[in-house]
Order: sequence, then C-alpha cells, then structure tokens
Amino acid sequence: MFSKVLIANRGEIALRVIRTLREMSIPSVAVYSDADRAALHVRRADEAAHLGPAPSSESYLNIDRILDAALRHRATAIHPGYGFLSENARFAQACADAGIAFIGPSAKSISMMGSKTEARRVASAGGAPIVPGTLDGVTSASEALAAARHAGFPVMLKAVAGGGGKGMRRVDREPDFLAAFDSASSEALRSFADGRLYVEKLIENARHIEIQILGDRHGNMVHLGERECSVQRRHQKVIEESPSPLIARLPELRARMGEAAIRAARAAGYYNAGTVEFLADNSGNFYFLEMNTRLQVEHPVTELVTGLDLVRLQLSIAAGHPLPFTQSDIVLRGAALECRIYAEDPANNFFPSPGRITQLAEPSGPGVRLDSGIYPGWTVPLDYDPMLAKLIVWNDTREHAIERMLRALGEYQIGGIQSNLALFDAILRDPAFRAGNLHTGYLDAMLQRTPFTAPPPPAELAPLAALVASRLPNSSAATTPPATTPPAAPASRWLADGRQNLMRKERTR
Amino acid sequence: MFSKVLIANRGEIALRVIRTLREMSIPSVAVYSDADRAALHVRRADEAAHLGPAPSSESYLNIDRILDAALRHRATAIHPGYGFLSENARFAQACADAGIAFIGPSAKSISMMGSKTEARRVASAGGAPIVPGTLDGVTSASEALAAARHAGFPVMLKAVAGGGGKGMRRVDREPDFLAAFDSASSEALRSFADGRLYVEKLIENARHIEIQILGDRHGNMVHLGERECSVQRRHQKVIEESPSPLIARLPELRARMGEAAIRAARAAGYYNAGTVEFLADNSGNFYFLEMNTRLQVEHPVTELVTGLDLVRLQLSIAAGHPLPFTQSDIVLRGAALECRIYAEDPANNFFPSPGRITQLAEPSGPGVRLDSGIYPGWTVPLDYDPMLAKLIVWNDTREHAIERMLRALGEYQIGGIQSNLALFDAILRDPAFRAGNLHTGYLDAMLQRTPFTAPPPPAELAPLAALVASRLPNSSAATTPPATTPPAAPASRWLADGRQNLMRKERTR
Amino acid sequence: MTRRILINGQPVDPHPSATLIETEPGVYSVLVDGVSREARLLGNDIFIDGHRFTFEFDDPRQWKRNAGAAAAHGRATIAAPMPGKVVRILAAAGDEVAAGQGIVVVEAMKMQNELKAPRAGRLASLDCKENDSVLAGAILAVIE
Amino acid sequence: MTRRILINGQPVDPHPSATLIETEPGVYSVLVDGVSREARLLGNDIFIDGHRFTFEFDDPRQWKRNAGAAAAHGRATIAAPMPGKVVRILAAAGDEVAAGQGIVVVEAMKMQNELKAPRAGRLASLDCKENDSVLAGAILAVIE
Repeated sequence: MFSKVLIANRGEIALRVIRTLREMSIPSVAVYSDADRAALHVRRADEAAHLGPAPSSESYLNIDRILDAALRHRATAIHPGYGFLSENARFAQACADAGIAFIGPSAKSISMMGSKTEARRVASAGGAPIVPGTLDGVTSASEALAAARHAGFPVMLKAVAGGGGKGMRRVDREPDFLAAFDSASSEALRSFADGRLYVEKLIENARHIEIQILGDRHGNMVHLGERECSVQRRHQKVIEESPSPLIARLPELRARMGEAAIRAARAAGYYNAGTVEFLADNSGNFYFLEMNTRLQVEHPVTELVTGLDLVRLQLSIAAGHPLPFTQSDIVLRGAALECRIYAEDPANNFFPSPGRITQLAEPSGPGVRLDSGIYPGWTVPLDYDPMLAKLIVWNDTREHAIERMLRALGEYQIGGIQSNLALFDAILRDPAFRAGNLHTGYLDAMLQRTPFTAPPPPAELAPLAALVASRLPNSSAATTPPATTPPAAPASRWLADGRQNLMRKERTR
Repeated sequence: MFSKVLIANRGEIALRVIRTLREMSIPSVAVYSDADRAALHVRRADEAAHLGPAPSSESYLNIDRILDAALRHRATAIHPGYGFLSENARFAQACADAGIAFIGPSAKSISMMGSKTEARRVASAGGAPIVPGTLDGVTSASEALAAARHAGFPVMLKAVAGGGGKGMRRVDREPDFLAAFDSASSEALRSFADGRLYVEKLIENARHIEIQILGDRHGNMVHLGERECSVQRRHQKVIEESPSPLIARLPELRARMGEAAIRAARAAGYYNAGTVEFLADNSGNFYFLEMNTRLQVEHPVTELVTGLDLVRLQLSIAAGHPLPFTQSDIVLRGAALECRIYAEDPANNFFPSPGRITQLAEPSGPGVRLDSGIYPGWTVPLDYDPMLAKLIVWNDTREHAIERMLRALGEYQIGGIQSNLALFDAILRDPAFRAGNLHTGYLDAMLQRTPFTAPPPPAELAPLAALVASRLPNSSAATTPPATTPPAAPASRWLADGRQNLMRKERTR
Repeated sequence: MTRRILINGQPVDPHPSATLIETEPGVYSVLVDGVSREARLLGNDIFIDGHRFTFEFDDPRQWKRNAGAAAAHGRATIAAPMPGKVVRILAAAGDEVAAGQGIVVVEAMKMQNELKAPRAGRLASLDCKENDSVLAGAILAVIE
Repeated sequence: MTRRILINGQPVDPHPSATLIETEPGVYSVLVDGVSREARLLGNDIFIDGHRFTFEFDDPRQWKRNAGAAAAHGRATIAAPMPGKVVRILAAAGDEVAAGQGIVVVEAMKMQNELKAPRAGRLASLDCKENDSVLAGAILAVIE
C-alpha cells in the first residue's frame, strides 16, 4: 500500500479521501490555493502544500505545481477526487511519468471516455445500446442539421469534450437549430477549447440512471447497482438515490444495465471505480450516455446500500490488488438518498451566495451521513464551485429514507449565507417525487409549476420575533447598513444580504 | 399510530426517540427539570413540559408529574427511554390506568424480570441455562455463605433489585465473605430500598454477551443477534460491539443464544424490544444473567448491523402491529462499535467533570453515527449521569470498524470539561482488544497494567504552543485564578481545572 | 423602554408569556404555551421555523430609518452581488420595467445569473456594459 | 515585546517559521514544515495533537506568579471538585503522605471518588469529616 497520498482537490471530497486514508493509517497531503488556507481539508490533513493563487489554473488545475507538491512531500500516490484534474489524461500520464501512482484508470482509458463521441463508439462496439445520433463530432452546422433531421426532432446538441452541462442545448424545432448550434459550439470552445458538437435524439421524459462499476488491474470487474440522478437543474444533479424507483419496479433491469456498463468499461480497458451513465425510459429501454472515469460526487449512496468504502477500494486497486469479491458477493440493502447542499439562493434564481458562515448546526443520529467541507466562521470563497456539503441518508425503504432526509434537513441550519436547504424540503414533499415519477425535466417542471418562494410568515410567530428583538440592544440593528432595495421585495432583500456578507468578507480578508 | 408521544427521559436518548418520531411525523413532547431548560432534547422536541426541580425524584422519576404532563399535552403514548422509570412496573401500570400507551412491555413482564432472582427462575423454567447459585434472595449472611460454599469460591454477591453495579461484590475467599455481604447488602438497601442479595458462582474470564430480542403483542418474537459488552469498568459498559468476537469464532453460538433468549423472554410473556444478558466463556458455554425490559443504551450497534430502527419498531409494537418480518428476514451485515462518551477524567480516577462545554467539534463522514445530547455553550449539569453522547461506527469488518472509530475519535474535540475520549483511543489500540480477547475484567486489568496517564508532551511542539501564546494578550493568562496545586502534578491540575469550570458554572447559573 | 419594535415594517408587541433563553450565540430557545421553537438572529432578521422576520426599532431618539414604505416609492438599485463579468444587458436606460424583469446578466462562480428589477419603475440609469468586470456591491442600474 | 513565554514552566521561543491562523474562536491551524496541526486554546492551556501545554507570560512589569518550582515546596490543597458528600477519610492530620495517596472519598454524581495527595508531604490539616456535605471548591485538606 502507499506510504503517503496527496489529494489533488479541495472541499468535501478532499476530506472524504482524508478520512479513508486516516482509517488506513496512510498519511495524507492536502493542497491549497491562497483562497483555501483556512479550508477544512487543510486543517484535517496530516500535511498541506501551498499551490498558488486562487484561480484554479494556477492552483488545483496546475499539473506542474501539484506534481511538485507531491514530490516535495514524498507522496507516492495522488487521489484526484472529482472535477479539476480527475479526468485529465495528461495529468494521469504526468503522474505515471513522475513515478507517482495515479489513483484512477489509465491515461488511455480516460482519453477514450473523455471524448464523448469516442466513448459512444467504444460503448457501442462493446455492445451497450447508444442514443441514435452522430457517432462523430461535427463542426459544420449543416452536417449536424442533416443528422438531426435523420434522428428526428427534438434532439440534443452536446460538446464532444463536454461535461457539467456546458455546450449542451435542447433543440425542439428545426428553425431553432442553427442558433442553438452556434451558441453551444461557442460555449464548448470557451469551456473546453474544442467547439465540436455531436447530435443525439432526445429521449423524452428520460431518466438518468447510472451504474457504478469497479474494476481491478487483473481484469476483474463488478457493478455495484445503480443510482438514479434524474432530479437535475440546468443538467446538474440535485438529488441522487439508490435503488432507482424505476428499477424497483423493473428489477431485472439492474442486471441488464450492469452488464451493459461492464461491457462498455471493458471495451475501454478500464480499471478503478467508474460510472457508466444511461438514459432510460419507463418501459426499461436504456441508452449509453457517457462514462465518468473517476469517483462520482454521489458515490456515498452506493456506499450506503452496498456497505463498501469506494475510496478504500480505489486505493487497493491502484496498489495492484485484485478485487476482494465477485459479483455474487455484492448485496444491496435498503435505500439511500443524497442532497447536494449549495451556497445558492433557490428563491432568487439559484444565485450563488458565497460569504461567511456565521451559524452552523449539522444533522446527525441514525442513518445520517454528512460529507461536509465547511465550519462556522469559514468564508465560502468566490473562486470555486459553491457546493458546501452532501447530506446522505440510509433507511430500510425509499419512503423511510425520504422521511429521514426530511428529519435531517430540519436539523441542518446554515446561517450567514443562503443555501438550497429549503429546496430539498420542497422536492421531498412533492407527490411526484414521492411516487418516484422522475425524469431529467422533473425539477424544472416542478419549479415552473410552483415557483420556489418563501411563504408569508405566520402572523402568530411575529410576537415571538418581537420578543427576541426586545432582548437586543438598539445598536445591534444599527450595525447593518440600510438595504439598497425595499424590504417588501424578498428576492432583493436576499440579494442585499448576499452583498453585505460579501462586503464583510472583503473587510475581514 | 399514536397522535403524540411524550418522552419521559432526557439527554441523548430523548433526542434519539425525537428523531424517529419526527421521521414518523408524530409530534414529540420533551420533559425537563429546572436543570435542563437549555438541554438539547428540549430544544429539539415539538413541545416541552416542565416537571420540577433538578433532583430526579422531583422530576424524571416523578410518576405523577410525568403523567400530568402527558395529559396536559394530550400525549397518547409515553416512551421511557432507558434508566429513570423505564423498568418501573408501577409506572407502566400507571400509564395503562391513565389510558396512555406505555412504549414497553407489560407491567407484569417488568415485575418478573425486575427481580433478579425471579428472572433467574423464569429464565431457567423457560429452558435458558443460569449461573449456579441461589434461586432466591437471602437476607442472612450465613445462608448466603452456605450457598457460596456449595457453588465454590470465587462468587458474586448481587442485589435482588439490582442494576448498574450497585450492591454487587466479587468475593474470592471465604474470610472476606461476611464483610462483603454486609457492605453489598447495605448498598442495595440504600440504592433500591431492598437489601436482599443472591449468590452466583463467578464465571472466570467471562464475556458479557447479550441478545437483542423483539416481540410483538401477537406472540411473534425474533432475536437480532448479539452485542458483546465485555469492556466494562466498575460493572458499567464502556464499549459495545456486534458481532461478538467470540461468536465470530463460534458462529453456531448465535442461534443457540438467540433461542435461549427467546425462551427466557417468552416465559415472561414479553413484548417490546428487550435484551437478555448472558455470561459466556471462551468454549461457548453461556449462562443467563438478567433481562433488561427496555431499549438498551447500546441499541445502535444492533441497528447498524441489522439495518432496523428499533425505536420505530417499539412504537409499532406498542400500537399493536405485528412484527413486519420473521427470523429468517434478519440479516446481519458488517461490524459496529459504540463508545460511551462521558464527562469524566480517565487520567484522574474517572472523576466526573461536569461544567460548561466551551469548544465542540463532532465527527462525521462515512459510517459514523453520533447520538449526542450536547452543544457548545451548554453546561453539563451535576444532577444526572454524566454521559454526553454515544459514538457509533459501522464498517465491513471489525478491524475496519475499529480503524473508523479511531478516525472518528480523532475528529472529536470536547473543550471546557474533561471527557473519556482519550481512553477509547488507548483501548482500541490495545493488542488484546484488537485480537478480541475480552472478558469483563479486561479493562480493569488493562488500566492496572498501563495506568491511564497523559504521555509527556513532545518537546518539538512547545515552540508551536509558544507561537500561539505569543498571539495572545497578557490579560488572557491573568483571567484564570492561580491553581491551588502545583502545575508539576498533572492530576491535580485537572482537578483544579474541574473546579474552575464548576465555579464558572455557579456564577453563570 | 419607549422604543417600539417593528416586525416586517409593522409594530408588534413582544409575546407576553413566552419564555426565552439564548442557548448559543444568536440562537434562542422559545417555549410558548408548551410548544418548543428555535429562533435564530442573523443580522436584522430573526428566523423562526424557517420564516424570516425583519425587525427594526422605532425609537424617537434614534435616526429615523426610511427603509419601509417610503423607499418603495423612491429609488431602487441593482447591485452586483459578487465580483463577476457582465455578459448581457437585457434593458435600456429609460425603459419602463416590470418587477422581476431581468435587467443584467452577470457571470460569477462559473454561473450566469440574471439580476432582476426589485420593483416596477423606470430604468433611470444603466451603469455597466457587456464584458465589464464588476466588483461586489457595484451599482449596475437604478430604477425610479 | 519584552515578555517571555513560559511553556510548562520553561521559557520557550515561539517557532520562527510556522504559520498560524485562528480558524474558529480558540482554534488555530498551524502549518510547520508542511505538516498541518491544530492547536486549541482552553484557559491557560494550549492543546496540540492532544498534548497539553500550560503557558504563562513572564513579564517583569507584571505581578510575579509563584506557581512554578516555588509552590512545589509550599502548601498544596485538596479541594472538592464539585458539590458532594464526604463518605470516607483515609488519612489523619499530621500523617506523612505519599504523592498519589488517597486522602478523602467524596460521593458526587452517584459515584465515589477518591481525592489523592497532589504531592508527598505532611497532612497539615484535614478540614472535613465523614458525612459532611461539601460545596465545590471547598478545601478539604492541606499538605505542607
């Protein structure tokens, strides 16, 4: 096993990896940018290496600086987490060249699956069903249009080098096609320095169901069941769960999708933990979407239903050990749900809300797992993804897991910044969610139907608020500068608060 | 199901019950004494009823006041937790008489199992093996001595009405017998208003292994596997785990003990969650010890390995529902451990350390459950048992669970009062514990062998402490009154600190 | 005490019989008619059961704040909530805009965010243009 | 700054190259030679990795504290750490006692606890008797 491991990441996932390393008695090395000196992953690691200024390009995305830190700290392996360099083949290769184990697949597998069109070809060759559309990336709009006509509208335009919803557009009618192509292509060029797009037929009301796989370097591979991630906003997952309500209804689907996932991954010579994403319709048809060649944000729901520690297994695979079990040893138990907690204001168009966390109460107790990267007094930096934590629960049934999540959300209080905690409460109480009637457009439709606004405060609570206020000195009200917008407009009040938090932050830096 | 439930308890177990009630959408009523107005269970419950002054006899043990609170708040059921009135047959009967469901067994079952000699007779009649000794309580020392001679020394003297180690003595040699009898009998009289004792042969190097059972009001009963609770100090459990390392070695023992437990419980007409305690030797012989007719402190370890919510099941049974499963549905997975976190100083003879909690960092992440009743700023009252929280972990194997517990303990920081956190670190690293070589004398022997003292602080850290101090104003040192004992004696320093905390508490009350 | 307490702009008397203790800084345990509630103080807001109550003190000896009804007829500003880049302008100076109408799109934290008019009125000035980098708190537009 | 820092009674210079930030009140993140440590300030103690360092400032302008070596030869007291009842006396006034020898047993929080001599010496006075109720901080015995 490795004598020391550097984690080329930040926030909750860095902490997640540190925890398993500590359990394995392997010293951990955190890395940090100027914006993260006080971050929890730096505090909790055994060692910490400074990378550079706040921008990712000069810190968490900077291969040279990360390798330099690893060599300086004598780390013999690097865990990339998710995001940042985790799916960067050049980084995986640079680690190998420097004699440092990359805790992930081979650079070659990353390359094959990193190109979305190449991944479609590999998966298809391996025998996994793919969504009808172009097998190759195209740069000309007319070529794309021809493919779209062939597949039939509506279609999806997607970036060949894509990820995270960038360079992705839904096109319902031919007249909108050219404008959508140009806009998606330029976004893809901006985001990935690669403007090529491909066309896929849109699977209406499709569910996003993904299979977690695990392969070792000796050719053994298993799947660990599915996660349903259909609750999305702007192509970003919001709630994930296992089992999928669809597969609970069609149980034989799990083995079929699991085998398709393994075929796709095998075709790429894959080892490490990985995720094969599918679109599925309610009849049980499913189509390969893409493969993520890294640990997934939502891996804890699989950990809770399988009882496995995926990070421990990643380390074991990277150290060359064979998988300690076969497919028949994998037993799924109960139901798990994950909520991604973001510093954003759902009542105000999900505006990011960085700033200082002034109060924090975290949920705990039976069946609750919190993978968090924050603490009271910490200032959420502007510079990175505003995810604060993941709240994951387990219980014997989906219904009980939902009840447990609602209980845990009720215990969770984040003060000083806006968070999306209240959004989850709304989703988890929505009858369509409770019934498991999900598709990737579910959340947008729900928010359209019932816009997320704070209900008017009950009048009988106002005298209690007045009682609290009556205990305060006059000065506590005077410390806050007057708002620039009238208090009658709640959205703007929240905006104003966000700004005040930011200004406080600027002063204290 | 019940429309509202009152919890006749305090601290972490009250919170534990509130959590399941919230998941079931049942409003909860907390009760509190003058000492507990600010306690977490009061803050987290939907409703709260004041009982009376701090002494338990005027609050948590006062049947009339608790029933009055239940009626006032229109609670239709009462959960007794553990301790306090949970094994009081008169309370169970008073609930029934007041038309309030008692979430526990019948008053009759409590009575039968509440008398330790009666319990021995019932269990023996049901077919469970019992420790050789007297079947009846005796008041005369000579009668007891005759029984001791018959069983053979060493023997245990135990209070008929006993519990919590009160009125219990080990007697190794006949010459010590009479003094031990007098002292145990007078302690039993003081503690339980019943001085009767009984004699049991001492099972040398015995393990404490208990079986969790669950029975409904329709005659269905299952066991949920075992917990090993051999790590004890002064007859108080310190660490509990499931599976037992002994049963991991002798797997057929689980079914045999489970069946014996069910036989004993059936003989008492038992329903509700309950625990049958056994002594076991390393060859797999086991003897009925006693039955606890309530939820056990250590129930979470069983919840983690079985995936069941015992409080939810208790409510379901009390509402008259049949068990939703049979014995063959019970599957045990992985390994769970629990550490009981106390406000006490292991480096100073485990002296209780109530006071104000000034800093608190709680563990979280994969496989960690914290059932806690404290928060930063709260003052641990003098008036009750000094248990602060229970830290419970799960992992796929015992070895991995131990590693996870060590990781979680490393994240746990309680400042302002002394706690026994460091003790667990020492036990969990002890080779005998790691090997699973446990018996009820294990911890006393370990503490004898390696007295629990703080190691000398490493010299290379002193300049870091000086760096922290250099940032502080002079006044921060001057605020603390000079210690009454020299700093050279660490034990006394801790005493002094405890006193200062207490004095601060007295001032702020 | 002569000061009056305004909750969401309206004078409200403190509850006469509820009991209150501060358990953690800014966190209060309130018991009222046997019900247990938690109140959290954050800036000028008190949150109870997730509901926001904005409080002010109406004290004749104090500077009279005009944040209430008066301001609704005065100027409203749209400020950048964080450093970012202006990527789109959706209205022109002089336009009549509706409450909630998008005015400026700012990209920050890798997300595009539409800043909306806090109320209806005339867009008196537009103080930014596309591709401008803006600092937190910068006034981007004024509505009269 | 002329003040010297004493750690566990010995003068120690602050680490010259470690960096330190206060992350939460009384909690410090310390980076030293690439190693990440946490320091916690509790009263007059600083805890680092579970080790306790007691600090003092040795400032000539300040009242000179004599808690160090001087006190070891002076009086030591045994005080009740909490309210409770004296259930047993294990030594008599005038006895020579060893460090760690039990002197008084106090029952509090349902537990009997033996209070031990903090150092060797003569039991100069015994200020309690069996069945006494004692308050927190009450001096129960003095060793000289």
